[in-house]
Amino acid sequence: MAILIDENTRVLVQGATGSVGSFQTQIMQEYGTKIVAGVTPGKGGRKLHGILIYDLVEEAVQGQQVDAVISFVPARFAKDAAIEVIGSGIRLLVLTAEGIPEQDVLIVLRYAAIKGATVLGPDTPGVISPGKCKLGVHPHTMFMGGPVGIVSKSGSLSYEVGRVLTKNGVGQSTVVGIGGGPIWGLSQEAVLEMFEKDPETEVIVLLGEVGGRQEHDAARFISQYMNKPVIALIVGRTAPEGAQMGHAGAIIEGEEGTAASKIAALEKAGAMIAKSSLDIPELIKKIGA
Amino acid sequence: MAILIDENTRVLVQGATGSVGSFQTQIMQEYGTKIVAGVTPGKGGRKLHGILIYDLVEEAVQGQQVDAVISFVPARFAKDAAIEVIGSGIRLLVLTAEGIPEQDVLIVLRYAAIKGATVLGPDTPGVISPGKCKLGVHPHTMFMGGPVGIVSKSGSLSYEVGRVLTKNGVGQSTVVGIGGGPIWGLSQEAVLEMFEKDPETEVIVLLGEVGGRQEHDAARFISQYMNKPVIALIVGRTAPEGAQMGHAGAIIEGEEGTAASKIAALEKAGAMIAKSSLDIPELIKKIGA
Amino acid sequence: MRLLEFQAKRLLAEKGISVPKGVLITSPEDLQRVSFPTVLKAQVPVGGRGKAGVIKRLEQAEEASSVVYEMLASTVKGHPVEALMAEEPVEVCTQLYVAYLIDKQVNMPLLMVSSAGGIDIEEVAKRTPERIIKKYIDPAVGVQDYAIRSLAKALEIKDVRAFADLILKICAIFQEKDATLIEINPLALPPNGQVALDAKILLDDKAAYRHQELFDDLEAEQKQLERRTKSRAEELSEKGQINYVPLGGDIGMIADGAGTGMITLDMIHDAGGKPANFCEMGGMANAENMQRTMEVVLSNDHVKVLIISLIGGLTRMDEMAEGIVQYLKDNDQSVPIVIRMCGTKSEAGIPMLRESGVDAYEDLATIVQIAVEKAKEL
Amino acid sequence: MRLLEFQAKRLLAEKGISVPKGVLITSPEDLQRVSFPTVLKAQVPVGGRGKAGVIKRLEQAEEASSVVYEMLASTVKGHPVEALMAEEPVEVCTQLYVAYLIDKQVNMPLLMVSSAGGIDIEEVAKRTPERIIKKYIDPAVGVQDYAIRSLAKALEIKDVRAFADLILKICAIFQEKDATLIEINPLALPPNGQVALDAKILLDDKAAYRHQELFDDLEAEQKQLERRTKSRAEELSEKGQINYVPLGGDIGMIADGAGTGMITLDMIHDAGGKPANFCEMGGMANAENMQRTMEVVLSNDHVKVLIISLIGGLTRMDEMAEGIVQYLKDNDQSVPIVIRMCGTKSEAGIPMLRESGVDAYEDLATIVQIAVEKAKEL
Repeated sequence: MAILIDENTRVLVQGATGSVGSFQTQIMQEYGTKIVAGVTPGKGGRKLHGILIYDLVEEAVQGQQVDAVISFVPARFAKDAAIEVIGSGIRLLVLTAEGIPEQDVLIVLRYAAIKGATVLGPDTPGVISPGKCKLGVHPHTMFMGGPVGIVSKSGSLSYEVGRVLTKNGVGQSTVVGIGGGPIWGLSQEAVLEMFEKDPETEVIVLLGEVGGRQEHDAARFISQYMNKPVIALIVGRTAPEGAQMGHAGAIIEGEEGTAASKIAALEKAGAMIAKSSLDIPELIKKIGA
Repeated sequence: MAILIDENTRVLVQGATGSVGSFQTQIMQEYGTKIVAGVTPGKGGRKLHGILIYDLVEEAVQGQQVDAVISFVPARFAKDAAIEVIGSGIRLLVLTAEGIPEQDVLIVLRYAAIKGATVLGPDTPGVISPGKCKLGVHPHTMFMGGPVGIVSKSGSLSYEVGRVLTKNGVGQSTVVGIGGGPIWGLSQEAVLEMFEKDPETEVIVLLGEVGGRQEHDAARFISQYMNKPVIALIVGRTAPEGAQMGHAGAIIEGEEGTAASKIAALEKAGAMIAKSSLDIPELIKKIGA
Repeated sequence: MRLLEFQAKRLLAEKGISVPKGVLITSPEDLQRVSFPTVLKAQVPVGGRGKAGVIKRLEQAEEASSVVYEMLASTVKGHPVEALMAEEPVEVCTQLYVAYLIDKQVNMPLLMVSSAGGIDIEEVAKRTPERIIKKYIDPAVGVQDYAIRSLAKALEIKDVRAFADLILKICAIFQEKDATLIEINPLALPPNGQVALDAKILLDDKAAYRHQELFDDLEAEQKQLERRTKSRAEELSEKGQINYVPLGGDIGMIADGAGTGMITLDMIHDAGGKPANFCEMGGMANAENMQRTMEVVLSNDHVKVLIISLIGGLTRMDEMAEGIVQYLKDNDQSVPIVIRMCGTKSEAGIPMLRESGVDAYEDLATIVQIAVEKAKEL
Repeated sequence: MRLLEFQAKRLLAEKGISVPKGVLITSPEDLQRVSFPTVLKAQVPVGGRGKAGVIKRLEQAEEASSVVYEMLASTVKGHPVEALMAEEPVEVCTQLYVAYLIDKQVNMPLLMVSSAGGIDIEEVAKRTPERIIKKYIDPAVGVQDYAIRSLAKALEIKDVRAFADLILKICAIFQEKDATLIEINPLALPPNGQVALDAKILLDDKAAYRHQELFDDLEAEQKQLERRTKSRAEELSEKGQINYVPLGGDIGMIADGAGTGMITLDMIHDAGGKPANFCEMGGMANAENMQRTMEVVLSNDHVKVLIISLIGGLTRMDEMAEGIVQYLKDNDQSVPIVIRMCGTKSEAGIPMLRESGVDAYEDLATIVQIAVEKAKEL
């Protein structure tokens, strides 16, 4: 399998009946994702794109296997919904909501750690394993199967890179958006570790941005534990110091937050540095993957 | 090794400088228990019976291995002290205090579960592996090494039985007091499982009492999973219904709480039933252990 | 500590949970403040009041006085009725059962509800356990909205917000006051909104120090309603200093542990004797407490022989011996005392006893036999 | 939301944490309520005020008026000083640093203290990190006494009870108000007891709905102290509807994601162009918001070309196209617009654009090149 998901992953959609949830559910289904049920409190018993909607997760998991949940539940209700998923024993939760209060996110992540569940996000586009399974909102025509693993804070940046790779005939094993932050469930480092172990992944593209310290952790991991080649692109190189560019994670935090320090650390760790998405296909060809 | 502890177990005493803690520390040392440090807030730097006292557990574990803690901390401060131990990564905590508020006990046990620590108690005399290690307050001259594992709610009842066995030349592998309840960390069932796996234990003596439902869980476990012979003694047979006899655990709770229902369940599960401690040596001889 | 119904309802009302309007009645004069129809409910700390006939609806004031007299003269399961609540009747459509408690098998707080609330809930639990719905609340994250929605759905509750509000308030009281049980049974549903018709609350005595004022007030209130004076044993028991249970026989019993105490009773019984009491000193065992305990047990005139069954672990036998010797010195004592002493510091304790002329045995079976024989002789 | 110093101290004081007595000064007249000596402190939402010279001790009333005038006319790191606090001086023996925050590397709340409090704490952290002491607080059990005792010991604090009380209060404020940072630096120690001499509090905007009144009041207060009117872009940014950062160049930029926005800026820069702004619509991207965003970005007269860089995932390109078309219909627009559109529903969006005469490209490099060339031409 690819990392996190594959063609057998059985998916529950939480918040399936809202306008975004409903639209994305249909697209995921069309892509081939095995969506087995939906949950929206108060809408139990309805059908949506042929799947049954339940009021509660405990009802949806009764009598059927559920491997992963993608949640389109709005930020205000996201904590309760996430704890409901984790408490039910499901092992993977993709949390798309943006704007969940930070203390809520902390509690969700602590509970996930206690119960051994993996949370992707919040504020994530999700994860796609091209041709196998899509658990997210990606514009999937920009992706195709192949040997490159992508991990990105930014959803849109992963689309940019996927698009360029695919146009150049380079496919992807799994594309993971860890989310816009400022708090992350699965980290860049954790995803790198999965890719390192994944037999279907030969090269990893790490997409970072100005702000936060994750890229430094990633650099440490690369230098200490990784054998597979890593190509890194850090955007926001030209952002003025102190500017907050979108993701809350992109606040400049001391020296470790600057793009320059991240690029330096990753380069020192042995990663190849791309200046823009356009450089990446060529770098991959150089590696010979 | 025996279960839970053995001759190599390195022990920290929490609340070591109080009158009970100090007295019992000395006795445990004399017995041969490897006591490596003590902790009492505000008393850091002193020495007691040759061991160094620290203010904090984090100081005591620095630079030395600690396998287990026995806590003589009074009930009011027991929760904080227990969380301190569990948070420091120590895997076994013997909680002797009686009268810890129930919600405090719940939090301690939940945290222990999260961190993978084992809590014996509260309100427990501890555990003794005769001739190897004593992590408790047992009158140890009543015990000697041998093939019988004892698990008991009541400390004093385990002494009664140990005394009779030893007098009859039958030794014990490990004697575990799970505590007076009404809330227990390690359960009878969990201790039975350990004894079943322990090569040094050939027969198990289960000492229960009126009240609570643990003995029914134990009976289910015996009938489903145990190959070793179990002898059960349930005291409080002659207690009038509704009377609370000491341990809060000994409140009659519906039909499952009565001694009669427990005896019936254990007998059905294949345990031999003793009417008093005096019967036990003979039952063991019958088994031929 | 078990609260009386009106105390429990007051705790609920303070948090904003609806309860019927009520007046506390300790004499027929209090009826002046009551409007009719009304429901009179005996305030005793036991269940089964409906079946015991101490909950009565009165339509008018006329016969009220004599009913109050009668109820105040009655006794329920050994508890004399000292006070009544006169409550406004509430129209009941549906009766729910709602409880929050600690489940000691899994060591988690538990929300437990049923749509079959009312006096038969125990029967429901036995015969149709599927009608009792449970939700464990992980203390690591607390009670969550989805758990409440799940219960509301099972109960077919329309106004989920109001129900959630109620549940969150119950959980808050539970935590803030160190309760071990909060039970509302029945909880009446609309047209009257949610009203707690009856309530049972147990507070954790072990946490009393965190709520001293509340505990003191509740206890004072309960005492004031009890005309009967308590025995010394009951008082000491309530303070947690000894654990004394009267049993009606003639052999007094003191133990330094619950287990050893219970096996001693079983052995007395098996040998044909009749225990006068169960009494253990638990973790509080010291010389002073031993003295006080002997005082209490021997204040029972029916006691012909006293067994003291000691097997020291945490308890020190030198301290026990000191207490026994001191008691014998201070009291002109005629009841024969049979002592078993072994364990921690018994090598010091036994000589102390011998020095003051008291014998001590090591074997439990021996003292039980001696005591039972003596009791038969006397 | 970053609170001004006096707002932060008010939150602390409401919980019972000691702060110096102070008077808010917005004009020299307010000095009448001030007793001397006093310490004047500019109320601006940035650090480094001491070094910027906007914290001044005044011994007497004489020169006070002119100092106040001067300070109110000054600007700190781009923030005009609109208000001062005049505080009673506090005798300082020891200055501690105390902070409670969310550590986003380990996803746990963190208590962080140092005995080297004061304006140089960042230097301390850099040069002698061992002087910064950290304790993670597991949300599953909350802050425990032993953690506080550990910190108190490291700080050589004598009155551990008072320190524990302070820490527990800070943690309570943090949780109750959805703070993301509470920092007291310095915390002055006896002889004056513990006094929070300076305080910084960040509240979580994402949790504003849980504390609407508090947030509204704090915001109104901050607005009242700002004479300068805000731009439309700032207003929309504050409401979280767009994320707009002015950058001073001449190429306007709108993106539907932060990452795609940043790479667009980097590419403009690498191609020799100068971005006028960063602007992304985030999760709020819909037709209406696109219209409003174009309005904001184009209200900057320096913009010669506008790049719209769209790569729809969650964002739907049909909705984006609708917004762009509507904007062009409603406005007499002369600035050339270069659009990149691909992704979700672009098969619907691109024809909509073409229909109203706007071209759309698929390639980011292409539009960057076109825009940079156009900007140079114009």
